Amino acid sequence: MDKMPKWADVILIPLISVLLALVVSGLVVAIIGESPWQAMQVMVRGAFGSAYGWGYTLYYATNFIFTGLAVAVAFHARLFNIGGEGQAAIGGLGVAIILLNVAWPHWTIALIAAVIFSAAFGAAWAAVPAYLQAKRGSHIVITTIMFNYIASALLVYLLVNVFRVEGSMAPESARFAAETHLPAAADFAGFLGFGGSAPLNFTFFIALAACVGVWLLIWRTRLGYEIRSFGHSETAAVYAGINPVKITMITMLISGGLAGMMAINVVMGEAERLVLDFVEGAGFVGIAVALMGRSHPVGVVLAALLFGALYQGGAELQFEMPAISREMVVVIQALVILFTGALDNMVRMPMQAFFLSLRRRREAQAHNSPAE
Amino acid sequence: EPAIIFDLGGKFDRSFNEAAFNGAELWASETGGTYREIELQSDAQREQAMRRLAESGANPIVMAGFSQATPLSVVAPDYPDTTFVIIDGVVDAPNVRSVIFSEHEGSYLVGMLAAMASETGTVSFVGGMDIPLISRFACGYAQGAAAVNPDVTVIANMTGTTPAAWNDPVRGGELTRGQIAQGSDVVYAAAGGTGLGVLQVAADEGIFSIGVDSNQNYLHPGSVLTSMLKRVDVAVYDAFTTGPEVETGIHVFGLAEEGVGYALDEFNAELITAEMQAAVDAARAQIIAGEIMVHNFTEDGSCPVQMQ
Amino acid sequence: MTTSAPAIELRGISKAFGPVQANKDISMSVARGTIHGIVGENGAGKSTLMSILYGFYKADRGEIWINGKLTPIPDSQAAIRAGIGMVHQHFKLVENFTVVENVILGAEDGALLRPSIAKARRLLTELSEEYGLKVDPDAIIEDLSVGHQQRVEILKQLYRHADILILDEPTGVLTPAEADQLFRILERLKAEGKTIILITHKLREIMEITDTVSVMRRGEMTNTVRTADTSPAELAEMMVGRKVLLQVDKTPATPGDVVLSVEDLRVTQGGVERVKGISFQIRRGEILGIAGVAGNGQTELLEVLGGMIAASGGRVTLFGAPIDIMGKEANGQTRRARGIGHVPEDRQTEGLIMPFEAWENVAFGYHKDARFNSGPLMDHAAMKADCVDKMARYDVRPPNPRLPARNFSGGNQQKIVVAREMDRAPELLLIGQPTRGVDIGAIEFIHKQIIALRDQGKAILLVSVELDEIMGLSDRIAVMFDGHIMGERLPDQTDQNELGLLMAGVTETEGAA
Amino acid sequence: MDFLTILQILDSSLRLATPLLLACLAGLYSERAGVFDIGLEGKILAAAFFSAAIAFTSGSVWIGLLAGIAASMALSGLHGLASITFRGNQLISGVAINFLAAGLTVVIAQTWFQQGGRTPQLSGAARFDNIVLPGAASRIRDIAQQGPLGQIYSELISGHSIIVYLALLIVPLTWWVLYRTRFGLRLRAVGENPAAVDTAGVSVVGLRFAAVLIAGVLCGLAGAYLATALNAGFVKDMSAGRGFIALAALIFAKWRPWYALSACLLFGFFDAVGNRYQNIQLGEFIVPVQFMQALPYILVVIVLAGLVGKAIPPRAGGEPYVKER
Ligand SMILES: Nc1ncnc2c1ncn2[C@@H]1O[C@H](COP(=O)(O)OP(=O)(O)OP(=O)(O)O)[C@@H](O)[C@H]1O
Ligand SMILES: Nc1ncnc2c1ncn2[C@@H]1O[C@H](COP(=O)(O)OP(=O)(O)OP(=O)(O)O)[C@@H](O)[C@H]1O
Ligand SMILES: [Mg+2]
Ligand SMILES: [Mg+2]
Repeated sequence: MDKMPKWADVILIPLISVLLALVVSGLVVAIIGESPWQAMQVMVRGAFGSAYGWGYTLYYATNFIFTGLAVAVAFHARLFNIGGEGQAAIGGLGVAIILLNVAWPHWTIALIAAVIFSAAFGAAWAAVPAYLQAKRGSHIVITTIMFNYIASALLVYLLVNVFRVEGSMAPESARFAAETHLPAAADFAGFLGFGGSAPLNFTFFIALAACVGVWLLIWRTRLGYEIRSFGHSETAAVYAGINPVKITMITMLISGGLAGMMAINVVMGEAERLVLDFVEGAGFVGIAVALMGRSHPVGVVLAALLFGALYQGGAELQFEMPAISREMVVVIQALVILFTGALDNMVRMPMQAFFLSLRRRREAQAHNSPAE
Repeated sequence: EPAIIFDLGGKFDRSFNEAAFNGAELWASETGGTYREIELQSDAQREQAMRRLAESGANPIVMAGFSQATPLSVVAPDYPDTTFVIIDGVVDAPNVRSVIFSEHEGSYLVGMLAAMASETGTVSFVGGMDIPLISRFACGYAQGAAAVNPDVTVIANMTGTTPAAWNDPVRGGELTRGQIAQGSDVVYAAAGGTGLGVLQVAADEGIFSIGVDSNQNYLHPGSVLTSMLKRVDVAVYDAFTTGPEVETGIHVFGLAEEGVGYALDEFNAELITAEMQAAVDAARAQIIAGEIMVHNFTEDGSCPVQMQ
Repeated sequence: MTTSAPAIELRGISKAFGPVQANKDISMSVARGTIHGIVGENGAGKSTLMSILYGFYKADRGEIWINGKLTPIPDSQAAIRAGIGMVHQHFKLVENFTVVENVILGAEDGALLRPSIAKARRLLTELSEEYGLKVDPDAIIEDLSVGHQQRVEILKQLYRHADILILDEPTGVLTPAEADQLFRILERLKAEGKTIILITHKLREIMEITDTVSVMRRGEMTNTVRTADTSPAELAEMMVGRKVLLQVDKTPATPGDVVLSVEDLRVTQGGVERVKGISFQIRRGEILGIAGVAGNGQTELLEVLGGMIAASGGRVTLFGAPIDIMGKEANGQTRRARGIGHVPEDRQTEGLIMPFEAWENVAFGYHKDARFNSGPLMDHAAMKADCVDKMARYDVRPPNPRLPARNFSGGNQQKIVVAREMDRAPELLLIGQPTRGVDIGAIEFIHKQIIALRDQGKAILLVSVELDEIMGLSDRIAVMFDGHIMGERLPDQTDQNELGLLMAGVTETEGAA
Repeated sequence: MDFLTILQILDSSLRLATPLLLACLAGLYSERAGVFDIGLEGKILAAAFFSAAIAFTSGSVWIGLLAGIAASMALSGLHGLASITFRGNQLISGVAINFLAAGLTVVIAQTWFQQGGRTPQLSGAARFDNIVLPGAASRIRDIAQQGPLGQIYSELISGHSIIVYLALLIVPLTWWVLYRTRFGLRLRAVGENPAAVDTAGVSVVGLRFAAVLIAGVLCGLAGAYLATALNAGFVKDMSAGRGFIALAALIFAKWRPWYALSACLLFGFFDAVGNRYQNIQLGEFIVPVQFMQALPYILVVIVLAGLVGKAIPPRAGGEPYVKER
């Protein structure tokens, strides 16, 4: 028998881990002399207290859904894609290229093009590390980190030397044409109170669609079956006639594509131009989101929502309680990764012991009662 | 309630943002009022910061830094009842006040001082991000130096091409070392936080340096020759004092408006001789009177004085 | 000295791994200067018990007495201090270190290496002269043969002055000749007064070299007897708890057309040629058994035929039509499409995905079949139905399709694999180590299934290291050694001795000479 | 380009290579023992902050140095706890540590100094001075007057902070420890086959913790050097990817100490050239500074691809040690 019921594994343990992360974060806040309780209130109110807050929370969550799915898909094939940051940046490049160079008649068509280009560019950026992993066994964690830095240098170069508008001082591209602007929350959900200021935009629905797509892919298709098989045991996959090179490549292309699509939300949906550093660490947040969400789309959505709220709440925190830096969000993120990822066993081992002893007791009772 | 957004580098950069901060603090201590502030941590946050303040009802909202211009041009129309003040940038909207400084004029004065203090006949400049705004500093500086010594050599280096260049003291220091090797004995830093590295190396190597934006003379007494003052503090103070009714449109602060100048205090009193002071003050008067025309780099993207 | 306390005495040792009780209240005592054997089925708890004695695991309960003194052994350091040395089933050598470095590791004389290395070098020369354990002190471990690596393991223990030597299945990877050499060394050590515990599955070895023998069954120590007073049959009965019939009922084969033909097959893996040009044929209604010590190319042979790895040369045909063994088509799915079933040697890392539930595993490798798919998506209902059906017919217990594979016992895991691979009545079945780690009941069941498939007129290639199994099931026996087929025999015209010689690479002519 | 400029670039290469070298050697100890460490970056950052903060408050750079080392070791301990004690994923633990350091340093700095997540400028005894070797000139203007040998001596060899000389000394020391001592033998063995070490009666956990803590000390030196010698104070994210460049150098060096020195000097040189020139004219081509910045990363990918000599990491690297059944 398993040492633990399944629900404990997929719900209880992540919950305890997140709780631990929050408690330690609270301790940090207390140590720097602020009230964790008040900080929590500010964050919750800031994230969910108004349509404005929701607008930002869901906007950030959209980013994290994409990057979280990207990490999750790769996790299923036991590939650790730390390259979401670079893949998203290059995805943004794809969006900018296609939106700046073609006169799009309507945003719907432009959006389709942006989806294709962002995904293709993100996938292309993942392709080299994937190929090196599959064919040459070069550790994908290291190569994707290296590719993050290369992407960042490339983007700076292009923004400064190619995209920068004549006469402008800022390293950013020209604005995209008005026809390509995506409907914002105010346009499609104004009745919920969203004003013009909320950056939440149509991309949110694409993110949700991506979740459904990933769920179908991983749990319903032959490809997903092969990805999961490969992730659990490479030798077994080979035995079953699954080609490891092919699976590694395809999985990383999908992963990179998903990360690249994050750029739609920021570059096309919000900034409406390509700006420097627009990814803002979302690629890394994806790691925390995937770990916390146990690599399942539903978990990813929930975790992305939590991190969206943390990011928006964190911005409010900095505003309302200037003594707490916005970097507190990074601390919380680090602790979530630490507890749900690296210190998983710290939570798991006592839980397993607990459920084991519970079962022993139940078995002992079952043993004794008929004798009575 | 007024509000201010500081650019990357933060309000304690001892330079540009700190000047803005000082203006806000001066207003607060004089009136006892409170103001809201946001220190930007990344480029991508600009819009959210502006919207956040506008949503919360702050008015006027002052923002420091040319990088705010593009996002502000998007945000300003969404909040027609809020007055925005942008320093170092121009945004064409009815509710925006754009404050521009004639940095070339102030730089001209410190360029003169540099050339007068130099023994080697070579002076240098370290800029932050390579943008026309900073070239305006460099060009004014070179013109001032050339006015004192027509044979002067001016070496100019930019730290980088992205906003990270405002906060890279190590690189600033390295550039300074290189300039010293080429003979420079006065270095002018117009580079935000990067300038701290420039001033440090200048002090270590025993040459003069010139600070920027705020008065930086106190940082290394005896080494900092002077500072090119840019009265961002005044611009902020004015906006805060006048409130939402502050006049919109483009406002240029030059020598005449006391928007730029050079710093003289107890830390550099011994470095600036009476003779130097007299020469500079005369030039100042001539510029205000229009007798000396200091060329503004941003007008045509070129500089009459050759720099290396 | 004869009346002195036993070298080792275990009292009431118990150890559980989660729900598995690996050792139950075990007591045992071994006299100084003797060789003590331990036998028992796979999973009986032998390795666990020895690991406890060596401080690798901590017992839940029980005491260890060494030379009449209560000696707690919380870690291997304590075991080493108590004079215990262990040669593990899997060697514990640092592959890219030299022999000397491996020998001194953990037993260095001081903080600096130079004196230790010099001393070790001297000692190694002495020891190798004394015991005939010749090994080059500066050789890198990965360049040594398995037999030599084992010598390094033993040298390690001698360098540490171990008085008590534990050997866990030392002969599993050795040729009979190497095993003989090892036993001569053990005899010498015993003559010097060292105490030896030997774990082995080979009853012949027990009879040949041990003084006393203990039998373990399901975590318990059921018997300890003097070797001279027992027999292999009696030991086997004690091991499994009932009389064992090692013979399988089967009718003589009636071979038909050639199904599989292999010509001059060569396989190179990691730069080493593992299969060196072998040829054979299998006909309908015939079982070809491949015997041999593990690591002589059988694994690669199976993997090439199963499409897991590519060959480097040769020709393979199925019903006369060539099979691509080197190019793009060389993979498990094309093989299955051609009617080849494959029960892999290692069910846990190859045949099953352990965290997958049974119903998902039942489609493994066949997941692209039309019956498991509807349109672009997989048909989970069909997969589950198929699983329920197979579980019933192959007696998988518990018959719960939602249970993850890892939660079935070894025998039932194997039944799931066998059900999947045999149920489609493949024209050719490749089957490796079909009963490794499987209990007697399941062995009988699986053997019957294999015979039944043969009787349907299918061809079967059986690879096993168990000679009994090979002898019992095969219609023809081929013996592999060092990538070659040393010869073919009919089971009723050969015996274990002859096969053993072939397995050691001794050909007929040499054997006769 | 004149001789003095070349010397200055080499001099600057050495200074910029020092934090890389220290972090690279830190990674070397950790990874040779089988514990992957992508948390070098975070440890450098934490050490940089605490050394600057304590140096400022205490006024002594030496106390600051100790504080930096302590901070870095605390993170090492966390890495050890996660990846050795609780057998967690070493890569994830490293990622978490990087974020933890990036966040905590700014949060604490903001509360402590209220200067937007930086420490005040350090000066005087709160900063490492450059050591001027006997007979060497210290100022560039004086050096320019000297002959070529004098320039090499004064510019390149003299005038570095003590940590630069210390880092250079640690290279042969590491080589000696690794290949000539019992500890080194065990360290290398535990990175290749922990089971062998375990059965030899040596504690795998103990060895790995020792390695990870040594890495902590070295990263502490790297961070303290960054904040109190190369710079004069802490600024947000001042490690600026150096931990990853060090990791890159480690792979480039194939986990060997002398190679590590060469790799770090090379990467330091790229950095120095990139600092000095925005664009580099190479004949017809203009090499943009961004290319120079990306060059170390590109080189590592090339090495990992096996295009120039395959880099084989310690075999047990990245895997937590679980006793086999
Ligand atoms: N580390 C472990 N964790 C969980 N279970 C274990 C572990 N080691 C052994 N077991 C279980 O304990 C039991 C006894 O295993 P052990 O390895 O001692 O058997 P053995 O007699 O040596 O078998 P074999 O002949 O196959 O080597 C088995 O059921 C095994 O699955
Ligand atoms: N790793 C594990 N996790 C959970 N349960 C396990 C694990 N290993 C074994 N079990 C359970 O423990 C029981 C005993 O397993 P074991 O492999 O020792 O069986 P066995 O008695 O040797 O049976 P068989 O002869 O069929 O191999 C099995 O019923 C199995 O469900
Ligand atoms: Mg065993
Ligand atoms: Mg079993």
